[in-house]
Amino acid sequence: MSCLKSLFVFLCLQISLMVGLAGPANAQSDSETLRPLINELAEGKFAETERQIGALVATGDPIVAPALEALSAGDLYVRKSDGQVFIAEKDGKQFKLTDPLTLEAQGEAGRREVKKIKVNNKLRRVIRSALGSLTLMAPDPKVRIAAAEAVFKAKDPGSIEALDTAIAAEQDANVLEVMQQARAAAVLNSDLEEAEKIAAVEILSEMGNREALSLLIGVRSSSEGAVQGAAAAAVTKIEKSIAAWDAAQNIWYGISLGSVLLLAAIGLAITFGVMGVINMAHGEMVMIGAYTTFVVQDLIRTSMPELFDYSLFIALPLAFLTAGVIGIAIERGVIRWLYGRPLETLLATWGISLILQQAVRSIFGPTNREVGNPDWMSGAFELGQMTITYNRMWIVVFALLVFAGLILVLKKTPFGLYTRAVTQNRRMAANMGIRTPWIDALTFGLGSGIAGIAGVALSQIDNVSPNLGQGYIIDSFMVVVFGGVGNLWGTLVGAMTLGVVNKFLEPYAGAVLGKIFVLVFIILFIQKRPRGLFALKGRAVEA
Amino acid sequence: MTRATSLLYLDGVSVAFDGFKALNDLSLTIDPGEMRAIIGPNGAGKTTMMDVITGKTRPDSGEVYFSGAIDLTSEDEAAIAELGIGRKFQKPTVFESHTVWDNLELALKAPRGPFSTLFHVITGAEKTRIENLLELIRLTDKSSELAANLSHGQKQWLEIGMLLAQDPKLLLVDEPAAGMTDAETAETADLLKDIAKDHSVVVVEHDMDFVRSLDVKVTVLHEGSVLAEGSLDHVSADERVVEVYLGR
Amino acid sequence: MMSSFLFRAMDARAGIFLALMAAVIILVPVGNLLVPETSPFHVPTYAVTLMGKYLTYALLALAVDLVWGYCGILSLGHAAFFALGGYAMGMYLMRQIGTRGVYGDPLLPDFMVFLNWQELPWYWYGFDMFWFAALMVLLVPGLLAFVFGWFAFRSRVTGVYLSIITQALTYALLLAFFRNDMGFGGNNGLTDFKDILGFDIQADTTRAGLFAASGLALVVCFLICRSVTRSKLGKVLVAVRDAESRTRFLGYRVEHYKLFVWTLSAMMAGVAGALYVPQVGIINPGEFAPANSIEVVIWVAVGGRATLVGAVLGAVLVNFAKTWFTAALPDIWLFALGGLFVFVTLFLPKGIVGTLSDGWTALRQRRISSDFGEGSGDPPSQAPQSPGAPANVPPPGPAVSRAGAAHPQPAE
Amino acid sequence: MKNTLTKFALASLMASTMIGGASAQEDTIKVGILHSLSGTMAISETTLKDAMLMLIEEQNKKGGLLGKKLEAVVVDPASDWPLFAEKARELIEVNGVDAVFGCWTSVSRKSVLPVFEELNSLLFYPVQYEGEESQRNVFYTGAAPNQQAIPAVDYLMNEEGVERWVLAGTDYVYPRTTNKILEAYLKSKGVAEEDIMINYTPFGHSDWQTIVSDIKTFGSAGKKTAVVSTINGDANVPFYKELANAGIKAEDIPVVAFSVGEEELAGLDTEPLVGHLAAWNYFQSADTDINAEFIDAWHAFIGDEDRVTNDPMEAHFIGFNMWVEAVEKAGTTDPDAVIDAIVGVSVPNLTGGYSAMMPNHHITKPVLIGEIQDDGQFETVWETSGLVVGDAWSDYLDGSKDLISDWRAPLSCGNFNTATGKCGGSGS
Repeated sequence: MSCLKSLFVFLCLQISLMVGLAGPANAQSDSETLRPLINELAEGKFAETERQIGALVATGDPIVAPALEALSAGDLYVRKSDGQVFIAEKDGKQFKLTDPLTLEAQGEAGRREVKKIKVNNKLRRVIRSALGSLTLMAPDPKVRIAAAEAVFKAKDPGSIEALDTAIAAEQDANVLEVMQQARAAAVLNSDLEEAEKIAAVEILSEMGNREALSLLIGVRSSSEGAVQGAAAAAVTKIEKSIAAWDAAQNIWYGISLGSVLLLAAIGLAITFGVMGVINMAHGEMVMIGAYTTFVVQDLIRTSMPELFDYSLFIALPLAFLTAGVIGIAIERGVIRWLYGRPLETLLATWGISLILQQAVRSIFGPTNREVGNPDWMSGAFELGQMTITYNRMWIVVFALLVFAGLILVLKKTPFGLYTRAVTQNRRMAANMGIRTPWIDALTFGLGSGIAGIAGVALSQIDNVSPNLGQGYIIDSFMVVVFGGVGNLWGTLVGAMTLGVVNKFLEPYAGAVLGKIFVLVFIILFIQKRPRGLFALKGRAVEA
Repeated sequence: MTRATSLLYLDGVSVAFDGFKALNDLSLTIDPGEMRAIIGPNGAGKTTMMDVITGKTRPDSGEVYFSGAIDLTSEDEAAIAELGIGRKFQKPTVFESHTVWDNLELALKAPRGPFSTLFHVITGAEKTRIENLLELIRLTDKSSELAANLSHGQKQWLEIGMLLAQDPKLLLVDEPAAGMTDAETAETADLLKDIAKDHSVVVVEHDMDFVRSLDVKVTVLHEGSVLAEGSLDHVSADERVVEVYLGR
Repeated sequence: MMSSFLFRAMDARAGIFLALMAAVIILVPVGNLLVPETSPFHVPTYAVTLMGKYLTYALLALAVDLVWGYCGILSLGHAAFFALGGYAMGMYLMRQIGTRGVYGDPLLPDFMVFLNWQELPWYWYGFDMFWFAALMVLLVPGLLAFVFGWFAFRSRVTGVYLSIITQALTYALLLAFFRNDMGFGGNNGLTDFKDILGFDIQADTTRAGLFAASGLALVVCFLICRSVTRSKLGKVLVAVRDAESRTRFLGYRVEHYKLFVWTLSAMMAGVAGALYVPQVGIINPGEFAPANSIEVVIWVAVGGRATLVGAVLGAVLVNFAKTWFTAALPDIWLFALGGLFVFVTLFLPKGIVGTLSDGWTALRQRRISSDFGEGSGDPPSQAPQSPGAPANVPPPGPAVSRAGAAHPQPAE
Repeated sequence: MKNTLTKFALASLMASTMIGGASAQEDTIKVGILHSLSGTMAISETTLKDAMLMLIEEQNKKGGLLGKKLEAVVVDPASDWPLFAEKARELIEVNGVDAVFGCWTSVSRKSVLPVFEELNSLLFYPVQYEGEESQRNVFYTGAAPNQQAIPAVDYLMNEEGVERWVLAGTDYVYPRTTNKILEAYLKSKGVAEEDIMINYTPFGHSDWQTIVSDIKTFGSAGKKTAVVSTINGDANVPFYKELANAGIKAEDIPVVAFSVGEEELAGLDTEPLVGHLAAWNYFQSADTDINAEFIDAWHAFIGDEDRVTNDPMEAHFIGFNMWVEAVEKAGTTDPDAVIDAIVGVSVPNLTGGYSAMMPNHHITKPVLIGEIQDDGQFETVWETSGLVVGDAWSDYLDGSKDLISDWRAPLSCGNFNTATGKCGGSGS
């Protein structure tokens, strides 16, 4: 959408430019001849609208682009009183109207005075390809690429001419490539001669991705002779390369799932792994982090929307603090009476988790809350034939950063030293003057705080609801135990192993069976190594 | 001094934990009926040696034989205990939520399977045996007391009593005098000497006075292998032993 | 031999419990069936099924207490055995429907008909016979527990590692039973039961009968648990709980003992599940949910670990609280329940029965010592302490923080 | 000893409270609300509880029913299926309610069915479901598969020219049945086996990377592809997030969902999802006066202008009004009288027409196909010209194509077999 918006802004500029060049009189006459066509858009059903769009595009005049663009985005309205069509933008209870051709402001209208012109997927598709042909010559290379991609998807032989003109004028190599691919797609859909088509197959074969494959499979079944042969060969080639990339893709998925597991489990690796508290309220700490993100985004949305892209950076410290403080409160209030009785911590933290869930439900309501992806976490990029989504990539990076940070804190700071001292020999540490109660509280706070910042990350890919924590608690315990209690590296390796194993099983066994196999794998693995992956060895201390 | 005639025979036993060599080519032989004291500084490998003999730790290499013919490295703890090797731990380990009487009853030589214990009814002979043991370890009036409520010394004695109840051929006793008063220590020494009359006993101890009062052959361990062997006077004259004990 | 085995189960406390259970088993059905509805002593059918359900939960809690309280195996997967027993019974009840299903298929249960199954899967054969189903109620959970325990205990998986893999077990079963391809009705499970052993499952008499059966099963299992825990085997179990490796060095094969009690407990859980299903009228994979297993542990902890009466009491009490809260405070009942758990942990660390029995013992001991003076010890076999009660539990109340106390801990 | 005493006291207390409840005086008409307020389903069901409270309040403002005030009895079955049965029994036996509005999942409905049958009470079930059921005491005010799934597929086939189909669902009975029906339907329309991909995922599935990539692959076979999603509530948010980020646009591979309504979209940024579809019998965007009133009343009741309305709320609206009308017609709340009176009752729905209770206890509804908009609402792009009658037994399944349901005398049968002419399914 944001990309559409920028396109829109560009179009406005471009058109005002054109208007400026062509002179006002010309523009005036243009808009006057086009206006009836535009107003017709408001009439009839989808089939008629499609025909009317066709008529507009047939004028070949880029001045109709903003109207089409607005129609596609659902911003084109008709005024009930006189049947005039406007681009309308909601402004409180009113609509701000803009003339679709001259782009001049035309005052306001009430909610009931205008009616939206309906649009569906099919129309959007038609508009997209129409806009594509219209904007192939735009000054911004990004727009030209978008246009070429739209033409590629449309595969309309009628656009070959426009493409040829555009290709002849194109300077940018990247844009040129896309345009040629678009042209190839259109050529294969046309009745041009065989040699042209074989050349087109060649271009698509070079392109080598799923879209090309999709086209070529179509060509293979619909054509004959040499073209069919070339298409078949290209299909085989692309399929082979995609199969190889699939393995890489699976590893990536595994790492990505593993990093989610790592994030979910890493706080538990502290509270449970290091401190020995069977912390059933861990999931709720994650949930608190996610809700903190929601609150931050909500405030930003209402008061300073321009900060939205930074919302996660604001949420991170707040989530750490909120969850950490709640963690410290839980430690001081309940858990400190239970050291040395880990099973009772299970009972008490289970109770706490029920209370926290219900508290969140009472405060924020039982339904999902919307946490948006900032721009830099939306979308995907292609790496070879792999699609990597930004949010997954940043989560992997973030999980590793959190892990590294935690290792640093525990290994390199006095606090970490004290923590290790207290967990290894509480009495000795106390005798050496370490204030063990405070270390306990802070360590628990650290574990909870890290769960909180995990919640910020997980809010980007999952529901933000009171049930959020429950979904992760079992997996988190599995990861910590699988990796070996008390060993952070074990948690890292455990999470990644389980993630990758799961993702390699999933294509063969399906999601449900895959998960069952992973659980069985954990059970069997623990038989082999009853103390987890990274068990501490040594002269066994007498039990 | 051969495997065939020995009661316990260790030859070339090595154990390493994460690169640390707890036992390093240890060889040791105990004859039937013998009482042996084993001394050595912390980390000399005394407890690991016990672990190897009782099946808790598997050696990386080396041979461990009992009664000349039974390979202990292929047996587990329960089987080794059934063969007749009893072990008393450094830290007294009794069943704290059981009474003194129950502790002894559990240790008493009897079939060890779940179903035999499920339908087990205590016999008169067993009762007599327990009463005798109670007297021996001086806990008759504490017999219905929970083991948790005993003093440290009493726990040590209870554990020795449990050891005897098993009626083992070989007793491994780890620091029996630790944490005891002087009077208790002397009594413990007497008790052990008593026991040694009809059992083989291996005593691991730090307390030199205690070892002296036992008056038996002494083996000195250092860094996982035998440093010296002989009477206490003999080994205390050994320069290396002096260095190990005093040099650090 | 057998008689002494059973005789062992009896003492004053067990006697009171049994008398009370007998009264409940007789009075509730009588109050439901014979007392007219207008009478204040009439027990509504609603209460009968509800209490019947509590009794099956109590039986489940008893099973968990046997392994956790006495042997230190913290199972976070006992709901799996409960559910398997329930499914075995559910399959019998499904087969009893016969042609009365909505599609009227004489062989296939409804859910198979509308998912186009052509024939009955092999594992559904035999469940039309009650004796077979009853056998499976014991065998399926028992066998699973045996196989699982055989591997886990031999590999010496202990403490929290064991707890987590029991959780993995029940979670895996949950996912497996969710799958419609498994042929157990998927998420909907088995429901729409018509009759059991020829009796209409909705009739008041059947309900009363099921209630009495649940009570009876609870009594029988209570006696079995009592005999087991008071036998020498029971002493070995407690020894394993408190000092596992010491027990090994005495020559006991700990894994065999654990396996025995684990399998026994799983079978009891299976029976509980089998009695539960006809009373609530449905069995579905939700019963496998890991949270359910955790809840059972909580019942036991609330009532008092390592006291059999405590397990029963805890299960009844927590479930009664749940029933009451969900109706009286539907919007905020989780606060109440969660608060209850935290309160019990902090202020009644030995659970209700444990705390009461401590007070009682202390009182009695003071009286004895004042009556007889020092030295008049009881015969050893009648120790004043309940044999299984864990020693060394810190005194109630958050007054002492006991770091690394010697309290027996299965989870190290 | 004390513990046993406590227990006894407890038992007697329990018995006495139950008796006390049952004999409460009858100056109000009680309505039970059986929706989960905690646990996994609270996310969907709590809204329905609030909607019911609103409807009851409004009815009381209008003077109640039969001269008496209505009183709502709310319990929390906590997303625990056996607890649903227990709570249903409690509502009917202890609280003495005259009708119950509740349940969301199929399993909760299955769990309470025997209770309603045994105690002869009324249940109004407001959620779209898999069909294959018709029970005398239950009124199904949500959509049956023929009121949702089949029109949606028709739309995609005719309007979008879809030739290849991904049927993705959560692994439970509603998606299984719906997909079975759709598969049979698609094949009857000449879709080849290899052009249908069926995929099931566990409840609450949150890692959709593999499946979204599979969909992408499946969609790149040169034919127009669409996804028919029966993915359940919670799993939808991560699914749509993954879909949006993977760049699957509605113009390329549209997703039509049967379990995604306004409420589910409230947890999502819908900008990247514009154009994906849902099939329901009601959208909040429906442009009618009665709907505007309903939305205003809802906002006033809940005190939040941002709360949305959705299809199951409308189902409760219709169901509740039908019950009210039937009770007035019968002059009593007696279940048998209401069951007889309610068939044929017709009340306004929120999309500008009337819905009627049919003899099979399902209702007539319009079917709407909507596209997701960037404001989290749906815009209707297609609707049936008339009302569709809910079909208890699907015509596309072997086991049920001969079955019909008619609870009017003299047939009074939920599974009458037209082939054998007998009540009681296909067998014997």
